[in-house]
Amino acid sequence: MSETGGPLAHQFADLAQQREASTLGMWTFLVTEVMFFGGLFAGYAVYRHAFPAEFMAGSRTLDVLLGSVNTVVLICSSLTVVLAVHCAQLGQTRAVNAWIVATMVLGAAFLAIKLVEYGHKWHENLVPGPGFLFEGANETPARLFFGFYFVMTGMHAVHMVVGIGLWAWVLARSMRGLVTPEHHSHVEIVGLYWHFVDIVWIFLFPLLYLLGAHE
Amino acid sequence: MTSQSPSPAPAVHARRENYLTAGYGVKSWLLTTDHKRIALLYLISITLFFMIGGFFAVLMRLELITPAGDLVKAETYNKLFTMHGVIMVFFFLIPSIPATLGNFLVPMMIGAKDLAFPRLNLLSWYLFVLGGVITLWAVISGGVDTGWTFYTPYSSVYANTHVIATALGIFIAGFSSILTGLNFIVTIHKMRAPGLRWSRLPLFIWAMYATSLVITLGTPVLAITIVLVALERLFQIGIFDPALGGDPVLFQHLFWFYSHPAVYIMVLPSMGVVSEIVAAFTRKRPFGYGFIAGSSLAIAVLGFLVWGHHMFVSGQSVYAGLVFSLLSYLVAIPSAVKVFNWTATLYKGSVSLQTPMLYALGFIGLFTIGGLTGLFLACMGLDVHVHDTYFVVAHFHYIMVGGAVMGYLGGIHYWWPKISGRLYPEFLAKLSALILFIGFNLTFFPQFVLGYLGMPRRYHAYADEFAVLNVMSTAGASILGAGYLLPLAYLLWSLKYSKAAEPNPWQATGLEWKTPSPPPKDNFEQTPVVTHESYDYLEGADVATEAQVV
Amino acid sequence: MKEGLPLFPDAASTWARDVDHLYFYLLGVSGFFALLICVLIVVFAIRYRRSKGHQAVQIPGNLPLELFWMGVPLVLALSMFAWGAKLFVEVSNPPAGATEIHVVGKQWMWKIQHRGGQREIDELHVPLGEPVRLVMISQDVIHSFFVPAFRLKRDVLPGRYSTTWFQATRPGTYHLFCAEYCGTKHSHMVGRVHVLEPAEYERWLASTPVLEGPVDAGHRLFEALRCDTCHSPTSGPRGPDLAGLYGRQVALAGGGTVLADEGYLRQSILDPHALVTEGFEPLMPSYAGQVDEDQVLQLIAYLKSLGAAPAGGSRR
Amino acid sequence: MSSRAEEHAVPLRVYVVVWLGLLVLTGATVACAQVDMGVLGTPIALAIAGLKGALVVLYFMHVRWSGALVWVFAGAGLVWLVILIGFTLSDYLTRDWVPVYG
Ligand code: HEA
Ligand code: HEA
Ligand code: HEC
Ligand code: CUA
Ligand SMILES: [Cu+2]
Repeated sequence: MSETGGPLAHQFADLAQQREASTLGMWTFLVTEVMFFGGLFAGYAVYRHAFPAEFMAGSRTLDVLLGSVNTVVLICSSLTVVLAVHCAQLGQTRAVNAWIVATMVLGAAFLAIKLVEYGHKWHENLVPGPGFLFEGANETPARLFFGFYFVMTGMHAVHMVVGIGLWAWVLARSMRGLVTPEHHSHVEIVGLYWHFVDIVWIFLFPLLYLLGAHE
Repeated sequence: MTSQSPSPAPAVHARRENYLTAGYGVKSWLLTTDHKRIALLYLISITLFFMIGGFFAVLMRLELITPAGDLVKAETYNKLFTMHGVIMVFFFLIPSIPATLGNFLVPMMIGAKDLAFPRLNLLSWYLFVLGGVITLWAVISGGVDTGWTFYTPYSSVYANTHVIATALGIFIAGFSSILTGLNFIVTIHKMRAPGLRWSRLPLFIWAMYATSLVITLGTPVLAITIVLVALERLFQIGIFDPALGGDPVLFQHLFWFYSHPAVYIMVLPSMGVVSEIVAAFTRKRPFGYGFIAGSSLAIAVLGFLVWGHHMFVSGQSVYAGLVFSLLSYLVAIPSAVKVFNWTATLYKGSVSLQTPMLYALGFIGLFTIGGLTGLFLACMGLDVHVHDTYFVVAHFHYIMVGGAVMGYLGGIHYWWPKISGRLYPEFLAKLSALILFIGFNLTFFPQFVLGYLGMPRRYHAYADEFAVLNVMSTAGASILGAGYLLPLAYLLWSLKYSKAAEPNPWQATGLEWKTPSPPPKDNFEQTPVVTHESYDYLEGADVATEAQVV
Repeated sequence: MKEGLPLFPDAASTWARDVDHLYFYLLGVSGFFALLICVLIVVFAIRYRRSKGHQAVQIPGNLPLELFWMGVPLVLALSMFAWGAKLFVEVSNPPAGATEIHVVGKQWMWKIQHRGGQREIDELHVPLGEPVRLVMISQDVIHSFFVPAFRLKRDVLPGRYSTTWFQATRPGTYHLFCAEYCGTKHSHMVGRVHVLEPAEYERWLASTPVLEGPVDAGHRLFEALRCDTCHSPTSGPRGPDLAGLYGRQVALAGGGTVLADEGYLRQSILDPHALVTEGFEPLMPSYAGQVDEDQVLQLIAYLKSLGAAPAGGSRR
Repeated sequence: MSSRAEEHAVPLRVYVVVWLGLLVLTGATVACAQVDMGVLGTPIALAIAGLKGALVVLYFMHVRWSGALVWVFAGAGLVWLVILIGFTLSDYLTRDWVPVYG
């Protein structure tokens, strides 16, 4: 929400009103995000119900280890985010910067691991499209599983990229000394966004990776 | 609402600085963050889209004069109704009232200087324009022929027209719409003037709030659905393609999850406008204020539970159909509440039939007919017959053109003095309202008959026995088209030649009437403090002299 | 089919009559409310028009009145729901023993096959007074089978059978439309339904040349595709016995059962691994791509004809 | 609103405990997945995910210390998600219910 620009924008009566407005704005935005991913989860539920075996088989090809590592990475990045917010409340600008950088590094690590996984799937011909090949279970429904895998994790990754960009913007402001105990709502609202993206992954992980882990 | 702010400036002050004169030049408009200027930017853009959509409608009606498909080719006709539907829905009616009157009035009615996020508001307009330009590019470079509903697998596999470009345009416009809704929600929650409790809010604000809820909760699902169709076209994922194991009916679920609530995005704002107009032109507090306000929220919430009524014969399970049908009937009740309360407001009022009121009464009548025919469609046994016939076409034009567009025009007339600082010519305005009413009914009433006779929609050529009714419909459409050109002409004319408007030409209540016409840049000289409920038309208060209004 | 200015469609099926009654009920109720609102508006607007010395009376509201005008429409609405739902459930459940006709929709024609093997395109001959059940599928996009005189409509989906039924009550020729937009020539995907007296219908059946009935065609396919290597009394335990399969509950390998209807048979042929029968290995190859929808329907007709007889032997 | 969350300075300890909890739950869900629990597998995985999500929402996103409005908004997201998925599934789960006569 770029509206938190100057200390007090003209349309607001005071800083408290401004801060409340931007927080509520972000929450509203997150609700729209819930519904955006909700469409994918609904589709997933329908086909998971229709083709349990193939979804299981598709899930088995995913790398549980990399997935788990990524889950941990994201959870850690959520911790660095709350620490950044915490330090912002206390006015410790340098610590804020450090935690933001840490968050961005963790985010980048997540994306890097994701890319490695995508690379594997590409080599295994598991990317839906003309070259798709799947042994072991019915190919057609299995393709659906990979369709969901790529679209869901892909949309999630796009959100991560946006999040990293937002952190870069917050970092730039913070370095210019614009993050103060009185006025740090952009740290907070970008934080809210980041946590949301984390939660999406918390659900994607079991639904995609852990389905077939026991076999 | 009475406010303790200084008494309104007298009309002589119309010459002094206002939002229109606060800056000149293209840049002062294209980079403005003033909600009132953004409202005007939207007004111009959507009028343009309405003309384009209307132009396609005229071509369709011309084709349908004769049963044979002789004027345009089938391919062309299919593109015409698709682009007509896409443009009218996504680029005209959904943004219509929220982005123009809503943008202009929401801050003013709640005593705020602007929306909570003015730059986001401007961004929303740019997104709208970008989405519109992409869609228009698709139209010009060959068009798209899937119907506005984009049913799969036709749209995802078989159509070879510009599906992806159109989808992208709608996707972007969707974000514009989400940003507007988000802005309104936050503004209404956080920016109300001191003393303006929820129970004192104007009904228009209630309607905008309900609309915004629907926008923010529904539009994202449309966005992801469109993305899936595009991905399906690009990568053959198979989610909606039966040849690849997918289910085309899933697309319909996701599409209607948004698009049924979207019909309430289109009509709720008009309902808000009508509530304001009916109060002002009867000089009465609306009968059952709480019920009208609450029914807006009820419609917004219940509206999300009925989408399957578009899919009774689609292969959806009978049991799901039963649930959706039942819930569709429940959502009719809050609409009924509104209609009855408006009518009751007229009772013992001081009714003045000026142009905005004519539109409002027109809305009530036509919306009632449109809504009642919705009951036919929600009835499973009947829908088997009338589904995808002209009965449906007539139903939604009655609500969207007879209802929503009439409400929009009523609102434009009602607030025109506030927006432009000028009065519109009353006689011409009444005349064109009458022309529109007649033209409208002549266009769309025969379509109910056609529908029950069994004429399917989206037909470029049809059986001979439908000819006479189609000719009537086309005749009506010509009257309707001409009727739309009139307001365009005289409203533009009034900008230069008409009398300057006073702050409160209708003697209405509401904060927007307490500030000069046109309002100053920050809306109010001083933040108003509200001490009364809205619509305190006191009994015995001086009755407006109609002579004041030309 | 008439000329001029018809205002009401022919009614030529049992269900059409039912739908029309419901329609009149809704017309009555909505006519009443539309009139009520319009009359009240006009009367109030005139009676209480603004004039000197006349003032508005402020009435904030009236709770009993609000409840009244929520309650009455609610009751009426529920009655509409119940009536409509009842009819819909009826049209969703064909009576046993209905004559079965196969319909394949494709851009942009209706292909019809009768039980005796008679085929037609964009024409459908049906007997008067006998229930007819349609089993429909599309080869490409979604179409919708619509006969206004029967008040009957049902989407025809790719990849899945949809069924509906009717019983004609008046001889004549009626429109058949495609009601779901399906591409360029959607408006030309039209045809005619001929309702014939039973005797005449028999004549029509007899006089229409039949190359091969669907059961025989299916039998031929069954052998040509070598289905019998696994599905015959002599093939041993490789594949399940298909005799008497139709209409039975089949136990699945993954647990649970499924009704062996047309949709299940179709899936077993095109996508055999989706639902594997208990006690068997998923050995069966998919025949997707080798048979078109017409042929799948023929195979199914053959499988249905097997009844309780041993697989491989035609009953006819 | 979050303003209240600031007034209410959350001790760092809380964050660290929640973080540890999330890690433990991640381990738990991976561990559970190694065992075949039949139909219960997915509900258990979803329950753990829900718990983790709730921890993030309540503590990291400060909803625990926020006003009613934020609760309502977060709740609305959840309710509408249930509507979307629930009503869609209501079609798919009941499609086989209609008996087909031959
Ligand atoms: C603004 C737009 C708008 C609005 C408000 C509505 C409102 C309603 N609509 Fe409509 N509808 C559309 C726009 C709209 N619709 C569009 C665009 C389509 C077609 C889409 C496409 O396929 O392209 C459509 C299609 C559509 C269908 C699917 C038809 C089909 O394809 O087969 C159905 C089925 O149930 C339906 C029902 C209803 C109902 C029950 C209402 C209710 O909300 C109406 C409630 C109002 C009243 C009932 C009137 C006031 C009440 C009284 C005066 C009291 C008396 C009342 C009783 C006795 C109950 N609509
Ligand atoms: C907001 C929504 C909206 C609006 C305002 C309109 C307005 C009109 N619509 Fe539209 N319509 C839809 C939404 C809307 N429609 C939708 C969603 C569909 C379904 C599409 C689909 O199936 O996918 C549809 C489909 C549709 C059909 C069915 C096509 C088919 O199924 O084959 C028809 C047919 O008559 C029609 C007619 C009209 C007419 C005559 C108007 C008139 O009110 C328009 C009048 C406006 C003007 C005429 C423009 C102003 C004047 C000029 C530009 C000057 C030139 C004109 C003259 C000189 C006469 N519409
Ligand atoms: C290689 C052997 C093989 C061939 C060839 C074969 N099938 Fe099968 N079929 C099987 C097996 C094994 C099963 C049981 C496992 C399953 O359901 O997939 C089966 C199951 C079926 C079923 C479901 C039966 C039930 O009890 O649920 C049908 C119907 C069927 N086959 C029809 C056909 C038809 C029609 C053909 C030819 C076009 C065919 N099969 C060719 C091996 C075969
Ligand atoms: Cu087939 Cu329309
Ligand atoms: Cu609807």
